[in-house]
Amino acid sequence: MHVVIERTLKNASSYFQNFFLQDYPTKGTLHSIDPRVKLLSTLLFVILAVSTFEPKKLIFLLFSLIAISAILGLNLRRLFSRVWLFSLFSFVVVLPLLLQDPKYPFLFTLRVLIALVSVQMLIMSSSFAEICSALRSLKVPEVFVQGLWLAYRYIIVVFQDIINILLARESRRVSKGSHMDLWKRGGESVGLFFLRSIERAERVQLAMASRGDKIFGIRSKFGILEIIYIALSLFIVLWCIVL
Amino acid sequence: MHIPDGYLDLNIAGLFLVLTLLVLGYSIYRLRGEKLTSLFGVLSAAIFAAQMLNWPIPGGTSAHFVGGALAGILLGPYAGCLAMAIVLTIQTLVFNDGGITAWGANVWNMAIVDVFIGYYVYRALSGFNRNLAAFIAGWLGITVAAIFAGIEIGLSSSFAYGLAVTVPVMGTWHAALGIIEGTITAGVVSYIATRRAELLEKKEVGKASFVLLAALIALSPVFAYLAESVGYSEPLENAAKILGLEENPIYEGLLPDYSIPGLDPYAGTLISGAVGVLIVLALAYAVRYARSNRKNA
Amino acid sequence: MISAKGVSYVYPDGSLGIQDVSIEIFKDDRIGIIGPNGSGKSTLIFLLSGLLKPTKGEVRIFGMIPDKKNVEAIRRKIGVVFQNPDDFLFNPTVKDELLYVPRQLEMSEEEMKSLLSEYSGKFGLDEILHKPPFRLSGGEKKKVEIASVLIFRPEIVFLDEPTANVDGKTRRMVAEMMRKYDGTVVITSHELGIIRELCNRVVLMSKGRIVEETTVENLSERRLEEIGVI
Amino acid sequence: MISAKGVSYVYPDGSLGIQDVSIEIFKDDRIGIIGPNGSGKSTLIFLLSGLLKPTKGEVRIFGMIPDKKNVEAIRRKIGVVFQNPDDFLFNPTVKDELLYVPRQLEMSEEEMKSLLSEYSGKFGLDEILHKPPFRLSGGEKKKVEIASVLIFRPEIVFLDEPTANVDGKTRRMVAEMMRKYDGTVVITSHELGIIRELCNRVVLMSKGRIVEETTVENLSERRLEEIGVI
Ligand SMILES: Nc1ncnc2c1ncn2[C@@H]1O[C@H](COP(=O)(O)OP(=O)(O)OP(=O)(O)O)[C@@H](O)[C@H]1O
Ligand SMILES: Nc1ncnc2c1ncn2[C@@H]1O[C@H](COP(=O)(O)OP(=O)(O)OP(=O)(O)O)[C@@H](O)[C@H]1O
Ligand SMILES: [Mg+2]
Ligand SMILES: [Mg+2]
Repeated sequence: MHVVIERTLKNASSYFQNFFLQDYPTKGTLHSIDPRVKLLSTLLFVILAVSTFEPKKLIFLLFSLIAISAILGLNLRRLFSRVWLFSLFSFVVVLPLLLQDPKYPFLFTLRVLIALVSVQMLIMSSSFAEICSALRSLKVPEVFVQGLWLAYRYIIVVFQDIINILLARESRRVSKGSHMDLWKRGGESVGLFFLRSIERAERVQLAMASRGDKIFGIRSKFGILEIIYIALSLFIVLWCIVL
Repeated sequence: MHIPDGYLDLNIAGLFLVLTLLVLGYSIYRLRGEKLTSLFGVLSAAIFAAQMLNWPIPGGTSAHFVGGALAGILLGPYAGCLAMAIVLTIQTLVFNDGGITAWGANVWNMAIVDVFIGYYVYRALSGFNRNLAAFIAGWLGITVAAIFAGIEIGLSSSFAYGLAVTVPVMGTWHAALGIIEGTITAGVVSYIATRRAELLEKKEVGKASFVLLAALIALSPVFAYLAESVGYSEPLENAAKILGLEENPIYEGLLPDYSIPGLDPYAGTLISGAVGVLIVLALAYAVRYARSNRKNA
Repeated sequence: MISAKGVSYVYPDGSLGIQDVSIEIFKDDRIGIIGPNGSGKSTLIFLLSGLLKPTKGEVRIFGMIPDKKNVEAIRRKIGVVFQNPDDFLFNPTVKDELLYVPRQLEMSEEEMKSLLSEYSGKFGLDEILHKPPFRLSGGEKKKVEIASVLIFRPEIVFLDEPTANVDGKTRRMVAEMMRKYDGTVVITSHELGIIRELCNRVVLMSKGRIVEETTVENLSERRLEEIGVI
Repeated sequence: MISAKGVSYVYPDGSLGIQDVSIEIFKDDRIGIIGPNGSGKSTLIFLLSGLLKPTKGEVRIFGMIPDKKNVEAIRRKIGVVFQNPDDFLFNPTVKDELLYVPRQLEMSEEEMKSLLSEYSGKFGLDEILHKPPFRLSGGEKKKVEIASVLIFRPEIVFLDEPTANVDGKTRRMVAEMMRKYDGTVVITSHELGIIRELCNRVVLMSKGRIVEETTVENLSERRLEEIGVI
């Protein structure tokens, strides 16, 4: 039993860790746009999506966003793989309403889907450090951004630690153990891991102290590229209104 | 319990954003000059991981471990609230779990309601029995938070279920799940209390803040009800009306002389939609062109 | 006892661990694995001990391909000292760490007690037996790690950088124990001294491949310098 | 530049880190700290660099007692290479790791670029610049750690076991860099070779105390053996 749990845990940790770290080397056009601009236009697109139930506007939005993603260098396959689950999720939630209004579940899901795509356009084209520094330059309080950065790094470290510890347990597991053991030792292992992580984090914090923990601003690069992208976003808003 | 984009009406989302910013801002003000501890970081990471296991519930959003009460007990209400808000922000900005427009409501439920209820329940009962106090704090925190989520989506007209469905669905699911949440909360608290008791030392929090917060939390559903009853209509249509554009102007503007009989409004919409997409394409290519110029420079 | 044939390992993120490696380990061998940083020594150890599954090729341990059924039997006979003790130690106290395997083997209380006092004495751990292993100095952690592998006397021991961070006295003691060890020993180390002292066969690695297999006597300085070991 | 007077440090769980230690570090010193496992070397480094606050006694850095106001100025001048790189590396990629301090110092893009290519070239990190630092081999981690400290050229560098887990070529390169280093260098190592090569002053520690301070030439083998270093 605990072998199964450990294996599941290991797979899940690797999955999340990969999720956090992927997309670093690829650089499309969208990647080089100032993250502040991307953040704000994403917000705009999401608000558009959630403020209407009109099919024509929703379809126009969806087409536009997918076209932009494709032209500006996002991998559509990966984009889809990141949005389908949550969309399906929403569809399941409202599915019982199909009988009252057959259109509603589809339109509702479409809104959710468009919002997800908009947010993915930001996430898939910006590193978390860039997002943090964008938030900082948009006057989000420093503690908050610092906390975001701190938590983000610990999440990565904690997942790696889980993977390492599970391998270590495997290397010295010479008998299968019983279910009783799982209950007796399971809780303690979790607690111990937590404590260990805290103390490890205390050492990492020393390292951060020794190297400074200022959030560095990523230099703003406001240019023609950003201006055209803003124009593009505003055009979409306008068209959504008049359509 | 994360509310995605598209579930909330914008006026309700806006109301909770304002309330959340008020409380979060006050918490940050109270934390000024303090360094974020490593417990803060690790707890955020742990809660983040625990929240990833979530599944959809028809008539509500999703059910999962929350951890707000735990954060409140271990970090105190202000840092706990900040930690939870940070976890929720990362979930929005990395996993896209929880919507951007619903950020205010999500933080309100899981980072404010859950944390403050957890903290105060624990404080009130811990003199009596520490483990039981932590259990009740965890259970009550998640249940009430879920009820708030139910109220928010139930009041929203975008989400076609009414309060009569959403509140019971969210409430009962999480009251059941809350037993696990309570057990874990109690387990972690008692473990920490025996191994690193100094981490549990907490400063007192003033009575005035408590009363104010309790009042805000208790009144927020009323505000939400009022906001919704002011009347909700689609903002985009409103904007179009204000600009006097509701009569398919593009179609007429673009094709003024095409009064071909049989070209119905559907085709018109189709054409204007296609034109819009074409312009979007052109602009997107312009962006790409500008990028290649920047690279060469 | 262990044989690898055409084994490659690619990490989940696509990094190459080792590539097309074949090697055979016989009973009572003393093998030293040498190579510059990142040449795949630790990866090879994980593969040979059955902790990682090759992405290509085949590793047979005691003639078996490790699977769910035989894994415990294999684990009992193989000890692995990880390069970084922080990745290895997970028990609440040093004592639990040392007794982790003996307890699973259901040894008697007396046997465990005598083992504990023998190994904790040898490695000088008496004073820290009740501390959690993550609150030790770097070298103390490594000592606890080595002790908790040797304590169950595996037939094959893999030691990944056993001398990193440990003091001279402990180093001598470990070298002494390994020389007398009644079993097979595989060591990686950047300190060539210990390899020369203990091993007869030496495997040279570079960029994920085995580039040479010789005896200690035939190790050529030129070759070592060429691949960046010295 | 740094002076410690009667400094003790007790860890939160009550373990003794160091006890009643006094030492003075002068400009351009090359100091080696030697002692068996658990004798308090790493603890001493944390105290001297101002990262831990003594539980008793006083540490002055550039004449100041580190506090909130002067801490940034102090940090900029002191570099610390931790014994365990896993405690040290926390950025998403090796490149971010190397540029972590330069970015905070708001260097210009060109300057950073040239620093990056210089150090990543020297330490052979070009191929792993885009990997997350915790997915590296043990020695690669240590190399990244050393490079990301030396890259901002601190006035004082503390190196805790710089040669553990690194290959011979890197070891030579680091020794070479430290010998030519324009600043103060403090090293702990269980490998006496590097201390002999680089240092003039040597501090011997045992059980949390400094038991002797001499020059490299006067290091007595007998003494070293007595406290368990060799
Ligand atoms: N967890 C991991 N994920 C991805 N790549 C890894 C991981 N661990 C190691 N690698 C890569 O695999 C290769 C081999 O690493 P390995 O740890 O086997 O080297 P090594 O010979 O043990 O080096 P060292 O002497 O530094 O310990 C290296 O290029 C390294 O970057
Ligand atoms: N986090 C900690 N909590 C409690 N005790 C600790 C902690 N870290 C180290 N110690 C103890 O403090 C003492 C000094 O440790 P320190 O790490 O300074 O030794 P060291 O000389 O660096 O040893 P090594 O050569 O093994 O690196 C040891 O007895 C150790 O057990
Ligand atoms: Mg290795
Ligand atoms: Mg040390």
